Amino acid sequence: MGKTFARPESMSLAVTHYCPGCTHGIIHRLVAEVIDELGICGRTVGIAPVGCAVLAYNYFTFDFQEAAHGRAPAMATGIKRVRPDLTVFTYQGDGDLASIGMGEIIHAANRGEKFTTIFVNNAVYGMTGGQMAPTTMPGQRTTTSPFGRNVDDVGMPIKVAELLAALQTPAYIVRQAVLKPKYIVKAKKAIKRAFQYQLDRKCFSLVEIISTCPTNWGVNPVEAITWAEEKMLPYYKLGEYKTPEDV
Amino acid sequence: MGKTFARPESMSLAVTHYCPGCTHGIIHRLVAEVIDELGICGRTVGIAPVGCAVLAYNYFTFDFQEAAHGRAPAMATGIKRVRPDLTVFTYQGDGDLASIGMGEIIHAANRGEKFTTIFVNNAVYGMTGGQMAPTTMPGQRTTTSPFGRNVDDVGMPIKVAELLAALQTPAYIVRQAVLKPKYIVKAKKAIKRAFQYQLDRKCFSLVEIISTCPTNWGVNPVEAITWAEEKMLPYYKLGEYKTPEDV
Amino acid sequence: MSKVLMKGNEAIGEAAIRSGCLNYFAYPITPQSEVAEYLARRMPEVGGVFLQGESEVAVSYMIFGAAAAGARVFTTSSSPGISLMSEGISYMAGAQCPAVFVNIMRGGPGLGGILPSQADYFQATKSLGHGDFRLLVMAPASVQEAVEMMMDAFPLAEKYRNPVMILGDGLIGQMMEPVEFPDSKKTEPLNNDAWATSGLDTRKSDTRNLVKSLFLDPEALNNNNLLLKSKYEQMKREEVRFEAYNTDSAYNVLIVSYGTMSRVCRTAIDSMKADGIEVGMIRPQTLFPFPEDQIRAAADVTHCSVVASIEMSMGQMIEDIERSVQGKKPVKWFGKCGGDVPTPEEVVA
Amino acid sequence: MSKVLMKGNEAIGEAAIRSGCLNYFAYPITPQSEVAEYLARRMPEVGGVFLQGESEVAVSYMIFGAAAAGARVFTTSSSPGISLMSEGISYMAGAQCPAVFVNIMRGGPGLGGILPSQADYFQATKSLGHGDFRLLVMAPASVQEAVEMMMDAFPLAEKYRNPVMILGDGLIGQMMEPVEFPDSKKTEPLNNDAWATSGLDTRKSDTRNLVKSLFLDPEALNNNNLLLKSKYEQMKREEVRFEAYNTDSAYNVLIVSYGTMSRVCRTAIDSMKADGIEVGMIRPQTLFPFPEDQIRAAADVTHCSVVASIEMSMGQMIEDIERSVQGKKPVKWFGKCGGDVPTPEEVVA
Amino acid sequence: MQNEVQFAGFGGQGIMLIGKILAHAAMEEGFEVSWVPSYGPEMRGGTAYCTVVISDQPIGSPVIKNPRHLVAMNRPSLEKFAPAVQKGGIIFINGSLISVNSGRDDVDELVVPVVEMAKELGNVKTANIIALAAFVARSGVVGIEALKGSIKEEFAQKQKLIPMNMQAVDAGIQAAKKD
Amino acid sequence: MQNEVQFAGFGGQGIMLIGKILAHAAMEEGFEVSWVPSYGPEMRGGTAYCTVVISDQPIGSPVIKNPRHLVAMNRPSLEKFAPAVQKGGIIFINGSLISVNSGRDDVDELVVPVVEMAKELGNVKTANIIALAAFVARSGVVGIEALKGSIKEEFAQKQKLIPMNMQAVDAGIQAAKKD
Amino acid sequence: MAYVYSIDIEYCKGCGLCVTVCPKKVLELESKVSSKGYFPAYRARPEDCIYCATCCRMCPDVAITIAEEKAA
Amino acid sequence: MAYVYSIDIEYCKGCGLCVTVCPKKVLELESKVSSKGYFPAYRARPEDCIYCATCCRMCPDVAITIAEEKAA
Ligand SMILES: Cc1ncc(C[n+]2csc(CCOP(=O)(O)OP(=O)(O)O)c2C)c(N)n1
Ligand SMILES: Cc1ncc(C[n+]2csc(CCOP(=O)(O)OP(=O)(O)O)c2C)c(N)n1
Ligand code: SF4
Ligand code: SF4
Ligand code: SF4
Ligand code: SF4
Ligand code: SF4
Ligand code: SF4
Ligand SMILES: [Mg+2]
Ligand SMILES: [Mg+2]
Repeated sequence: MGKTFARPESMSLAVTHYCPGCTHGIIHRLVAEVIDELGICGRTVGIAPVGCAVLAYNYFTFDFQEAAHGRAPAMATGIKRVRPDLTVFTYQGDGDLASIGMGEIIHAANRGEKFTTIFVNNAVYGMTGGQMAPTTMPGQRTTTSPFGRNVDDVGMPIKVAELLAALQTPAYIVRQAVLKPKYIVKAKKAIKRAFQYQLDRKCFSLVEIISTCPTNWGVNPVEAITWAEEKMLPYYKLGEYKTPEDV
Repeated sequence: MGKTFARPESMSLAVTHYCPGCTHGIIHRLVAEVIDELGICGRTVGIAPVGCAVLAYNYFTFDFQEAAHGRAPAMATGIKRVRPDLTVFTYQGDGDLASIGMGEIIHAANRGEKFTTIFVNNAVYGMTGGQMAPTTMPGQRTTTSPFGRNVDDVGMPIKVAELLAALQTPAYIVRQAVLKPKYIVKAKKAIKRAFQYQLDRKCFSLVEIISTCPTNWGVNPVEAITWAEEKMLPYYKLGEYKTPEDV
Repeated sequence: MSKVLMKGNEAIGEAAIRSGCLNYFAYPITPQSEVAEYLARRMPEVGGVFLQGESEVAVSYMIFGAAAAGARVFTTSSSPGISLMSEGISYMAGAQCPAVFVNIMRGGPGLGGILPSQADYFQATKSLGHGDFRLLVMAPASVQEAVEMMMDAFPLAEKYRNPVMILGDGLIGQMMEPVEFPDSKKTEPLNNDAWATSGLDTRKSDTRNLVKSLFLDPEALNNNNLLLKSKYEQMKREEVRFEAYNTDSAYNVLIVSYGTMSRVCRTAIDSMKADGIEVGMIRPQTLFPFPEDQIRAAADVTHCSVVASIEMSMGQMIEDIERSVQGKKPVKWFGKCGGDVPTPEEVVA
Repeated sequence: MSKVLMKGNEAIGEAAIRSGCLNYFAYPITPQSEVAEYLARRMPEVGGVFLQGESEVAVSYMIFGAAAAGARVFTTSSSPGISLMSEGISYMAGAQCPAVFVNIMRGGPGLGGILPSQADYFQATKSLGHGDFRLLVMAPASVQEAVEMMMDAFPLAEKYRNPVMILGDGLIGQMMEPVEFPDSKKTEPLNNDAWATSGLDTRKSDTRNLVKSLFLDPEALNNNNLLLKSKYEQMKREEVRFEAYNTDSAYNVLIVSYGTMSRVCRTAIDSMKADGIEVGMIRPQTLFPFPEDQIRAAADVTHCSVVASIEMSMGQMIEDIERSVQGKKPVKWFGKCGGDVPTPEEVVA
Repeated sequence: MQNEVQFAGFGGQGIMLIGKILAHAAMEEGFEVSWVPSYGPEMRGGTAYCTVVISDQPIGSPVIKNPRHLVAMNRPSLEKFAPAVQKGGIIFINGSLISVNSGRDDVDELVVPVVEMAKELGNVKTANIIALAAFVARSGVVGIEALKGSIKEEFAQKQKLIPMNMQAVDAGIQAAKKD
Repeated sequence: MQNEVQFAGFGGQGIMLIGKILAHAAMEEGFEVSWVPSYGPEMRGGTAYCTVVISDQPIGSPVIKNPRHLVAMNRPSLEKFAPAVQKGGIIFINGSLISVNSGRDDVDELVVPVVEMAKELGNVKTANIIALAAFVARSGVVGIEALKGSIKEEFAQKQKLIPMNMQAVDAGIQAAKKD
Repeated sequence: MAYVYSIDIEYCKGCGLCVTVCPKKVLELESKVSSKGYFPAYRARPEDCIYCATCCRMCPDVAITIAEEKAA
Repeated sequence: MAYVYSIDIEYCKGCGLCVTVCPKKVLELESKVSSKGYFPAYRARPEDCIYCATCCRMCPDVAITIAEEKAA
């Protein structure tokens, strides 16, 4: 029994600027598929981060805003407050969301802003050339941790999903991955559920996605997948951390 | 069996600018007592926040810096990194630490910076005239939540101790109160332990202290104590949330 | 409409509502927190949006997001808070988003003091953030003028698709004076289908809209900057506002002063006139665009021998006056910058 | 010492170390991230401090804390990151704390582009934050000059107890050129026992030190501002630096240009000279204090008929030139602001 | 003609409110007015000052160094502001808390024990209104009717308090006559 | 005398490195040099350019619109930069990836199949060094000894690679002679 | 051992917190306002005082001290 | 049902992820570089392909599509 497969309509025809094997592309496609399936392309506003996905707007067909580094959740708040009828999502990297943008994501989540965040955790600052991120693994070498992340000096990697789940306001918080088709299927389900909560005006929703950056990890795309599975998944456990029904 | 009681040496002779019955004064005294007992007055640097405690430096006898609103943890990081031999503490209100300064406190805690934070939670912005804080209780009226904090609109109060305890880096995180002598005794023990961890170069330490703001709560000092005990303590549970030995 | 006695901060909040702006995001800071406190009550009454953001940085991006989605929106803050908005304001100017920012200035630098000041003149007029851009800056001298400038600010922001700033000192916010809200200044937002990210479904155009300030191609960035420059040139041609006082006399001294300070100068001018000394004044109502030509002309008359910049700062506007006067007359500075407003007596001296 | 070929960003990092500054806090941003990458390796070798902060806002306060505790310290960033530091820089100026801030400018406003630009001139020279204060701003035109200015920056910051800024464009950071690190520029930090919060035990004085910028009493705040003003006046007297090029010719046009742009102008001047056209140039090496008198003098000679401000911005330095020239000669602007550096050919045209 | 009145006391005495009521009354009488508070950390320290400027011309400087009149509700305020009052002005002194006088012989001094009077009326909180009424009666900066109208408007949400405050006004007027 | 060399290709071809080696060699010969990279998002897009300016005078503009020489390592680069090269300059073409020529008859065109040659030497990664050596041999912008010295210094941390790279230099020199 | 108990009127702001925590109900607030505008605390029943220092611990203004009486 | 499988050379960046996930080992990378500098993927053994779309799901560049063959 075969299957057909086509580019989702919410996705533009542009060739992405991402490096070969970079999983940003997979995540883009999942978002577009979900938006198509929910039929909300005409009332969606995406927010591009500052990071490798800074040009994300080139790859979708709906309205987009471009945030400053880390501030996408504040922009999304601004939109949703004045236009609750729009569907809004932020697309953010780990440097963007977990470093400079920590205050904004925590407060948006805590206020229960009714937007969705797609959080791409690739354990590094991709765009600027591979500096250490708050999510960089212990011992991982980056351009600003050339001897490997020293947890005695700069602490442990931040588990964003767990951290946000520790807030009291109801929310949908989940971590998935796009390292293999089996994960990709689950990631898509999580994204869809996240958007659905938004459409139901229920709660803030965030999907953390374990991702790769072959270029800055200094490995090829296939090795990157292996590294992420072996090193990241045991620390960043996949699964739902919170649902609004929990509380 | 009587006891003697005198003003601690690390405390200056100045009359504070705090309102009658404001518990900031009690917390100041506890900090000064601990510093006296540890004999570290000569190598301590305090950091005053922007909030009612902005003039805290007037009430101590050791070196002090004044931070911008919310940024005390970054300043403390700067000092400790260049002068690890100094004992550094930040003294911050809930607007300061949990609203504008959320990013800074999370990252300092997560890096495991070896300083101590005294976090005064009085459920309101005292200094600026009683606006809503992230810690304001559900239904609590403030000048910017004149109909009471609506949790459907702005979310639940942030439990800072629990949130920071959700990070992976070892730390000492505790919540106490200064509402009655019995709490005050425990609060002092917690403060002393927090400084001791710093002196041992062990970890970041934070003592959250449930406090009052009679002026902006619109009640007298005695009523304020009762309100805090009845309304805040059930939500902000006292106790140790994390010790470095935990991990 | 009859007059009501209102505090400047409250009047500013009400003026926004009366001019059709029902969206407000802000973070508390003295001496302007009353705007938020007022709107926390008022916005629910008129079905508007009131949200206290977690910081001024966040607020600037809430404003950006809301404006980019096509809403009329404004915020208020004071000096340190405005500094924190500087990245966001630069982004909005680059992305051509209209909004109104009110700065009720306090003493600086740093934490400074909370009393009135005019020390953010440079920041407001030259560089509220990185890159080549300008704000249209209006400086009210009374509560009534604050109201009128607020009501004008929204259509101006939309005309230029550029942030507009109302620059007042602490007194403008704290003082109570009688005010009227002219119905004639109520306006409808301009149609923004062509650029706002309002969702494809809810507007006529069927091309998607993109609000951004990134132009990786140097040619494109240069073009964006030229476009911005042309807007600022247009402002210089069309939006200069000023008031002249006692300039029909044979003044020996020309004062340039704005905001509350200019009222003090007016009293001083009156009292000097009583003593037989003639002093003229140009009061810029827009600080950018600056009334350069008017000041040059007023300085260039023969009976004028010196121009005085009177500011509650250590000398900022004086640089624009020097540029305007082009060496034709000496330019002197008088000011104070601690929160005390210089008194007419000091100005005279 | 022999020359080494180094990238500007790395040379800046090394220059700091060679001048005795072993403390660095920063947040990555193109086009200056190599400073951090270089120092992440180098600081451990020399026993110094390297820390990547969580944001530029936080970094500015790490710098503040470290400087206030008496350490030599610096950071590097680029335009949007510098905007985020503006509150902190204002605090440091108000509290009189020395430190060095390097801005390797990129295109703006907003996210802009990452290519070279000089569009943060106003921000650096007029108002990096709220309130009355200034930075001492130096603008290198080569990697070697960046090194030398870096090494001078620390003692200057300490002399004035004021932040110093090195303002370079993206090329200064990205370019490789041969450099030497003059041993003679290595300095010892000034004794700061009188004010730094270094802990009572570790210094001679037995009064405690307090670093703050809050002055609730208007008189005290005014005095602090007068003190700051007097420092800036002293800078104007003692620290102006500039370079004149071809000003001994009978130039018809006087160019004012700085940084990389001035090198392009030099090539253009040479090529025009070959064609028999004489053009002179003043290159400000300090942007604040600005070489006002020197430019006025150079413009005032009879053979000079026009002054040209040549900038990679939409016209910012031109305002300081206009002020300096005092209407004696017309002042024109030529510039580009997208990331492309104008070529000598374009300058000639 | 311009009148400036400096009100001063400590927090909780209702200083800002009586300044506002006066400004409002003057506005209703068709004058230009400015009410300028002191604000800031003094709040916490406990002092409260405001200045009301009333004029038949657009008001120039709202910042007044030498006010025409002073209403001093506590001693530090009297000591701080009395020397600045213009010759011929009125200095109102809250006799309940201030046992000294202004030391000026070129002004019209009016001492009223407003706290005791307010207690007699049954509500200590009306002391400020008594003071204002006494000052207004003596100075005539606004008419009594305008004053009463303005007080009524101020308490429009708390109708119950109006009669008590009207009594306070009358008491103030009487006191001004007596002194 | 001033020489400007534009190097261009895609990321991973070692473009930046050979520019740097040339600049270094020139510096060691006592020249003034500037090495100017293109940087930015092209990185991700895959292009890599740099310009080296070598002069016996302090270098004015490091930004060069019409370079004297071009080393083009892929076709888009050749197309982009060839028209700008000064008359009489050298255009080096990586013959392994570029099947066309510059279309200029006023320059000295040098086509070398560096990838195949590198493969022959046993390490595809030396293609860039072959190209550089060939260009240097043909242009004489620096001496061969300085070039070799500079390469040795570049690989100082990876001594093992030096012999291979020296062979690459020789191969490049040979190729420059042949073409 | 004899103790000297004192409430410093310069510091006391009359908040009343000491009054509520005293286990022996020793303390009360003055009924007359001080020059600072406060109604300070005083020991209404000093004879009941057990010098437990509970009041001291609670006082936000460190207005209360207890010292050992010095032998004269 | 018949399917049309195609890998668009304009999109494929030769990352090889599709190759590793194909359950039938159908895919390989070209050995010749494209004009874009990549070695694109192709179906080395199309006959083994079961049109499961696993490769499509994995491809970061949406280079692979599978369509139903249209009746001619
Ligand atoms: C205020 C500011 N600081 C820094 C930068 C530079 N910057 C751009 S992207 C980036 C990091 C992006 O990393 P991440 O968010 O993890 O995204 P990725 O590229 O890995 O997808 C940084 C630091 C900036 N543009 N603005
Ligand atoms: C950047 C900036 N934003 C806002 C303010 C104004 N401000 C001063 S104190 C304060 C809130 C203080 O509340 P909190 O931290 O809870 O301290 P408390 O006064 O309650 O002790 C605010 C918003 C400021 N000084 N700086
Ligand atoms: S640098 Fe990393 S995250 Fe960015 S496009 Fe390349 S692989 Fe993806
Ligand atoms: S306002 Fe509140 S927190 Fe501030 S001093 Fe008064 S009681 Fe204390
Ligand atoms: S607790 Fe202290 S300040 Fe309060 S009433 Fe008692 S002695 Fe006075
Ligand atoms: S010492 Fe104890 S008994 Fe005496 S007044 Fe204080 S609390 Fe009461
Ligand atoms: S459709 Fe399935 S079998 Fe066919 S190539 Fe793709 S993964 Fe392999
Ligand atoms: S996964 Fe896509 S881009 Fe990668 S090799 Fe396969 S078809 Fe090409
Ligand atoms: Mg990342
Ligand atoms: Mg608080």
